[in-house]
Amino acid sequence: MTTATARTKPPRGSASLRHRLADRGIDSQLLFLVPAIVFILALFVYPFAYGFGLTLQPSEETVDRWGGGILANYVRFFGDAFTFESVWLTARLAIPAALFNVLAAIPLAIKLKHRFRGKRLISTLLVLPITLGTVLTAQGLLIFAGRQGWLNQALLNLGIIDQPLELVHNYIGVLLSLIISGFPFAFLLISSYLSGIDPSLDRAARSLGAGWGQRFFRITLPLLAPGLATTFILTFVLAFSVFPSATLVGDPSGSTRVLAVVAYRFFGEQFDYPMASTVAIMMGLAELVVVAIVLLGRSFLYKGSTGGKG
Amino acid sequence: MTTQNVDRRSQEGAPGATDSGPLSLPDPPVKNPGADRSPGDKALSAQPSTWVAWAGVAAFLVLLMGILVSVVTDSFGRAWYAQWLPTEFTASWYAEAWTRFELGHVILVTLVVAISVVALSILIGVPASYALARRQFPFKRAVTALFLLPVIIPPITFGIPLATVMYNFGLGRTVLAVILVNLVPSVPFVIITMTPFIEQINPAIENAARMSGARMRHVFLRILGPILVPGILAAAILVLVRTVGMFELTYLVSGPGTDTLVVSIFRAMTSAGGSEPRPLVSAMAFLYTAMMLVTLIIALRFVNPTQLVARVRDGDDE
Amino acid sequence: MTTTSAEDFDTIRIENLGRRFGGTTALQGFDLTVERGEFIALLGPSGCGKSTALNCLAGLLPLTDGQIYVGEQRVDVLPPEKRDFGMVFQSYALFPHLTVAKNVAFGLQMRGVSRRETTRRVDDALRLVRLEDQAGKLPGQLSGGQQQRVAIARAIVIEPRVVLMDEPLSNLDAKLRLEMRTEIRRLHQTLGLTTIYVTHDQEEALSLADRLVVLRAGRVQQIGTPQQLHDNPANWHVADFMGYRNLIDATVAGEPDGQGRVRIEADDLSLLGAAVNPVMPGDRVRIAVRPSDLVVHTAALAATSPVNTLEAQVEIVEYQGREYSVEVRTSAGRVLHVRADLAPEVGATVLLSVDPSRALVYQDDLDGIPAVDPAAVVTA
Amino acid sequence: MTTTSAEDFDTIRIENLGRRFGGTTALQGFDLTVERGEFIALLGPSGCGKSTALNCLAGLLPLTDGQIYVGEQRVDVLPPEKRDFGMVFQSYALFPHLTVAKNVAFGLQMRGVSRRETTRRVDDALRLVRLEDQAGKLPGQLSGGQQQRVAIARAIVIEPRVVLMDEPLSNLDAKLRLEMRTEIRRLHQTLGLTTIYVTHDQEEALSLADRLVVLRAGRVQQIGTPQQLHDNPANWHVADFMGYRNLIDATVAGEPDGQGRVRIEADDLSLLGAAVNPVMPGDRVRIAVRPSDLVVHTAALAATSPVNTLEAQVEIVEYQGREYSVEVRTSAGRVLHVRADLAPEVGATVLLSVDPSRALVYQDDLDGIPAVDPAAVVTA
Amino acid sequence: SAPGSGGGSEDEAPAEDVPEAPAEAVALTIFDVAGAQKELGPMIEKWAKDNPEIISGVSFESGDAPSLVGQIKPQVDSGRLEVDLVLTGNDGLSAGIGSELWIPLIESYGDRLGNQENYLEAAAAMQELASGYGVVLSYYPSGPLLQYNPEKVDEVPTTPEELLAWAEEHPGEFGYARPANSGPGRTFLMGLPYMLGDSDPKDPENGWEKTWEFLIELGTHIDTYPSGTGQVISNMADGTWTMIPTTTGWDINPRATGQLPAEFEAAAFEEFTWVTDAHYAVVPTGQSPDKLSAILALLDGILAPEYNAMAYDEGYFYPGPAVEGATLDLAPESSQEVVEEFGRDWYDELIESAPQETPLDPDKMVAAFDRWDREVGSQG
Ligand SMILES: Nc1ncnc2c1ncn2[C@@H]1O[C@H](COP(=O)(O)OP(=O)(O)OP(=O)(O)O)[C@@H](O)[C@H]1O
Ligand SMILES: Nc1ncnc2c1ncn2[C@@H]1O[C@H](COP(=O)(O)OP(=O)(O)OP(=O)(O)O)[C@@H](O)[C@H]1O
Ligand SMILES: [Mg+2]
Ligand SMILES: [Mg+2]
Repeated sequence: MTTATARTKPPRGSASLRHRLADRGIDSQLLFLVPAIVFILALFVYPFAYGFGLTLQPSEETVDRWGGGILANYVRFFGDAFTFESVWLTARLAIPAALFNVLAAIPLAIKLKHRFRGKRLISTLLVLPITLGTVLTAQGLLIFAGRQGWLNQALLNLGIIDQPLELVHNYIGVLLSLIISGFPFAFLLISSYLSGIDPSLDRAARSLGAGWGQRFFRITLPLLAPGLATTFILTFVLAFSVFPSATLVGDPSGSTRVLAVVAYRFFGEQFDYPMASTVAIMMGLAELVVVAIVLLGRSFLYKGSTGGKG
Repeated sequence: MTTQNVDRRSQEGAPGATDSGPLSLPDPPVKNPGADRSPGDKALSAQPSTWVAWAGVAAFLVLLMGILVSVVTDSFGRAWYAQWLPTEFTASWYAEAWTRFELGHVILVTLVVAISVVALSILIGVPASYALARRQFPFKRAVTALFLLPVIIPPITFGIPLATVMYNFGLGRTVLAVILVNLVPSVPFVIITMTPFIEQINPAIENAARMSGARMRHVFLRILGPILVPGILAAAILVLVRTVGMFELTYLVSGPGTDTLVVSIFRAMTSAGGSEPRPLVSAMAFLYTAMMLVTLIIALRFVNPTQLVARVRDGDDE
Repeated sequence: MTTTSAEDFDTIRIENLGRRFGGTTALQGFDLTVERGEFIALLGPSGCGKSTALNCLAGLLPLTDGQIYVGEQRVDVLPPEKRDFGMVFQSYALFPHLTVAKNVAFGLQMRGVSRRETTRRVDDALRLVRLEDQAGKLPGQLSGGQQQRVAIARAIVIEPRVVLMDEPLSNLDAKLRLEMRTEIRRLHQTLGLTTIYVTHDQEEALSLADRLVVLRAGRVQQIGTPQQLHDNPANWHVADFMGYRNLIDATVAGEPDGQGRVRIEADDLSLLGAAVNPVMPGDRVRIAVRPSDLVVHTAALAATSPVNTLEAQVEIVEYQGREYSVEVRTSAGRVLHVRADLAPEVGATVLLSVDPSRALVYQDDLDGIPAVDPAAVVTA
Repeated sequence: MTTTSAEDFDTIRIENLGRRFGGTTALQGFDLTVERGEFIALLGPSGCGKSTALNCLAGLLPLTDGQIYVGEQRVDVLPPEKRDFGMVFQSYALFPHLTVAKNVAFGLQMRGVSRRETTRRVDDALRLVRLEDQAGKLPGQLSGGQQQRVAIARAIVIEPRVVLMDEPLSNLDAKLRLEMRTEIRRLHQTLGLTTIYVTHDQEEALSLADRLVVLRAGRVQQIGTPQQLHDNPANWHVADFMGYRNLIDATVAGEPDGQGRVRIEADDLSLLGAAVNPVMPGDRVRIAVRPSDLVVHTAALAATSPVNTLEAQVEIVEYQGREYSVEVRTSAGRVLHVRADLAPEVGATVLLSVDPSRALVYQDDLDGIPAVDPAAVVTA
Repeated sequence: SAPGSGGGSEDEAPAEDVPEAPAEAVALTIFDVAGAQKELGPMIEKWAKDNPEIISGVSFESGDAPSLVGQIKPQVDSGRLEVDLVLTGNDGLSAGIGSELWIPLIESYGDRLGNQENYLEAAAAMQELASGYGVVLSYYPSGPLLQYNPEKVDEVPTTPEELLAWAEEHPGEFGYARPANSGPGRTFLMGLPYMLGDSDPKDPENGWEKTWEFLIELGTHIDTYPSGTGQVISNMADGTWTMIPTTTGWDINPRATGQLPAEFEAAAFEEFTWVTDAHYAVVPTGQSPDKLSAILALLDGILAPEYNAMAYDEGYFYPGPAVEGATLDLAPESSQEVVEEFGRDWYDELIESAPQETPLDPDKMVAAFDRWDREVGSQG
């Protein structure tokens, strides 16, 4: 037992040093973190810092045209409407896609909480698209939902439409692709959040006279909301960095010229790496802004235990 | 049962109250689907909200099946112009894809990469999630945020400098590089999914093991490991799916001989001067999907994917 | 608080209630008529169907058989939210995102009660359960007992026709349990509620209820007042559950006498008991005796030559405050539980006597219900 | 089963044990010497630091202060797995993926005991807790009581120097609790274990332990045998916890007499009581009386003119099997709890008498520990 | 494949250090970012087979031009070449020049590439664009031509104005891919200024007023601009579109492989200028002298007519060969058949008669693409 002078506010205890360190959370179990931290520092933080450094070394051409010294890339990002517009184009895709995925997954997750025949089949089918991959989804959308694809032909033959629907090579195509790849994810997450809510709460509400709408809006939804926020963030992140499908089924020159496409063009077509890094970093930043807003909103929600059976 | 009863049940009944109450028994199969409805509720199939939901599901599934079937059809077709079906059916695209792109080797690489990534990310990630789930320590929030970032930041943002670093270390175009870059989002992913999972395991169980004389190593190998298996499997599957499908990062460091399947397909689709014939790409895309499907079906035999967030006994599942 | 809505019926009739889960019968042929204002306790071991019965009454579980009438109205066809029953759940099931006051107000809002009226009634209810000060807190910030009281307030504030309670005290600690028991009794009396109360604690049931319903394996074993159940269990299962800890297998050795007394014998004992079911000499029977009905005569006292005795050796002595709980073993190795005011010495041989009217003699298995497999009824 | 490893010490000395969580002190200045073979119960209300003390002993929580010695060996510097203590957890904490037999065998395997020896000792342990038949089952397939017994078998099979039990019975139902209590007592005696047992149920503590340690807000209030605690609580908090349900605030009205008797007075009563702490006339005191020490004299019997009485009106009568628990209210609105063998009528006025030696008089707040806010100590 | 000696562009091996032939046969890794493997692959493989003492084997990998620098630069910077030879179009060539990735082959080792003497006139013009870094291996006059479905198009436009009118009449039936990602797309883009009579067809920023105006106008009748020629072919195949701009190779090859119906027709504008295209070979800096010598031998070797004639291929780069005398009859049988069946007899004549121009400088091209993206593509 040491009698070193106490510096911390509460009087230092008389227990052995090991206990006192353990009390501050420092003991051998922290070694578990070491591999992961080393790994993250080497393979994420270091390259990321390197990339950030790049943004501060604008190409001469950029400095000439946009000024701003070492910040020229940023000046250009905000000053060039053609580039900056992509922030809006990306958000316009990612936010509705994420919202749709979350909102559509809620009723389905609720319906699929009940038992019925074929439930397993339906849930499996809903989760199936995670195996498709962007390429097959894109390829399939082009073939199936193209102007002359089966879908349009069937609808035309049935007389439901008289003009082929424009479902690919535009905003809708990318949105569809984002829904196909994002929905299963949202569905899985929300299902598991939902099963974390104590079913007796619903029963309690029933016994107090609440109809299904009241139960849903006053009990289930508020308790699910933090989970919904998390799900939204995760699907939003997936949608925000959309790249292959924006090129393959979208209109990458126009309505689906998302940030990833722009970054990639600076990188691969104009060979302006600093600018490419800048766009990439601004892309991360724009995304973090949305994430932060959602998280802020979430902090106002109740997010304690939902009394699940876990 | 009286006839009255039969009448009544044909009129009402509904979902709700399907839960096994305080009993955690697995529910027996339902013989009569209406048996779990509360009185006064409509049958599940009779609620308008059900119809809306089912219509949505149907639309989704039609789209899904359409996509899948059209790609398969395309991959077996030749000279498919503006007709319902190709004029000619052939398996030659598969043969061509297989030899032209050395798909056997590509698939092998894909599997090696995917399995290594899964194994490594579990090995690195699970102990870290254990520490995060169980311990309070200085800078815990900062560390957690650090682990969160690679999942939130778009891969392209850190992928490019990461690739440069890889080349600088002479790792460019090696399988090792492909594995390493794929670990960047995978390790945090494992940490993020496993942390809540571990938090839900009663710490008393570990304490009980220690009180029985088990050192930390034994606690991990003999007690926590087996208990964590469902969670680890769920995380592993998702990592596997993500890795096999991860294009952005792999593409930046892979090369011939170390391309994964998805990168090969991409190269086939975007190779300059136009692209490979569409059916060829379709054939490759379908091979990819078939591979993923097989993996997933095998995996689903062992895990319930909804255990992703919460370790929930899905009592309603049969 | 007025109890207007409770005025509109005289009895609740439960007729032939039954519920099956797949192959297992959780509840069968449950008949009961509850008077308005009565306090009914459903009592039975884990897995006997108590919660099932309560959930069927509440409408949370569909019935397989039977009907429920409140007064002349048939309610089993109504969904739970239309039955106007209040329910207190074992796990409280408080809405974790709503404050105490809002939890309590929930039912009133569902009924479209005006804002002012709601505030007033919520305040009343919280005062009744003595939680005025906690109105603004979230349930997670309350102790178990406080949460329990919120759950009760929430159930009674809507002035339901019936309050259903499912083991409301089982999560509380001993002292709190005692206090809350009194509280529930008080509320029941003050508000003139009709209460149906589920518990597996016989003491709780005895002290609270006007009438007890003992269930076993989904079937009613006995319905009666606390006294009836305490003193005259209908079969040995009920006796076992009502605290007759000593169950002795024996054989009838003679004809019953005029008062229903009968001599029964086993390897190591020969006693006079009171036959509850008709028995014949030679029948295999089971004798049920409460520990407190087995009087201990230490060697010194044996001189008073008590009757209807057996001999045993003291094995374990537990102090219980005013008295001792003693475990003795007879020569044939049978373990018996006994109460004693003075601590006998461990290892000593004692004489136990029992009043023949307190040694109840039952047919071995009258009801033929197979025993429940305990492993199958583990609760979550 | 032999108890070799238990031979190597005579006492366990706990010196000045303390534990703080951030700002709150969960345990402070805990001193205790446990003899080998003793059964110690730690008793106290929820949040008083019982589990903290046990976990500190086990090594599962780091200490803030103090040392622990087993014999001459200092063990607080050892990690839990090296202390050779067995522990039974409130939630059982069985390994869900291992069969009963493997759960029990785990500790032996960790100690490198040979395979044959392991099998033998596991069999022995399972026989002891009467679970031979369940050896192959998984914990999830067992009932609560069976799980509890597995947990005990697992803790004792390693023949630990000390067995620590944290509210092992609190998850069981009333009947099972009673049975398991006997079981634990039996195992403790058969195996000659040294046991430290945490509970909040005073009845359990009284019946099981050789000595009790009563904790409140992290500090030891009293250590003593069951009798000492039952009859002579050291302060009114302990009294409250030991079942002295009637706590009456009053003022000392006279000097104590030779036997420590003193007259105390309040609005509605004037009684003789036994001063536990030295008191002076005019002191504010609190009188603690057990319900069973308040004798009820119905009007008819009042003729026997009992002494040391007070008058009250019957409010609630609860049947408790052999006797009645009665709630009465004095003229000043004070509620008292009383036991009665015969049910008094609700509303009747009764005379209550108490033996002056059973009315304990305490200084109002001797220990100065601020009362714990119950909402703040809800444990997960 | 092993890294070069040291690396970095400064310490280039002087010409005299590069041996005539490698010490032993080397294996080459060839990176194709222009789809050049189709027409160049077979001739390289054949030459390697014929000269086993110089080249032991070749392996191809493919990528796209945009990723070229990203892939090669790290290799060059780190001095570890994974790629020995790159086949590219103008875009990759100049991107690499900008990033100082290539060895100045002509400057340093031009004397070893004697067969360059025989370049066709247009091929020689293309070689000029290579600034001494790349070696032209194949060439074709490209376009712009039109391809259409004869069943649906009766009057084939012969001027850009007629094309505009046709597109206006058939909205959504004409289209082309984003020029940056598509050969035919960029040929169309670069061919327009000549046909429209713009002031400076080589200056997209200041000399293309009419072209930009025309494209914007045309764009109002175009639904989408796909991001690859492949999708353009699909659109034609499934009937979504009925007319596209094309090149000789893109007219012949898809019909030969069955991607498009053989009946589709092609047409040329009345007055137009071919915008030629070529495939180059470049070598990343840091290449070892041994390998370099083998590469130089290879490049010179395949510029011999009997090898270069293999560039006829399946009409993909029609005609293909870059040197005089590499006539169709020197090409493999299969090539001859394809050209026979799917070629157009009027091509050769048109190649003779119409003027030919080199494409834009790469930086001008990037500027043109950028402007197209901003003004044309973004309106789609
Ligand atoms: N959802 C269900 N599916 C299948 N069987 C069930 C279900 N709910 C209850 N049971 C069965 O019905 C029987 C009665 O269960 P119930 O919950 O009513 O018991 P209980 O008396 O409330 O027990 P406890 O005291 O443990 O709460 C049990 O045997 C149980 O196995
Ligand atoms: N991990 C912790 N962090 C902060 N405070 C804690 C922690 N664990 C316990 N405490 C506090 O320490 C005090 C004692 O807790 P402890 O768990 O020992 O109580 P207990 O007597 O076991 O209660 P119970 O009967 O409810 O189990 C409580 O006030 C509690 O709030
Ligand atoms: Mg129950
Ligand atoms: Mg505790």
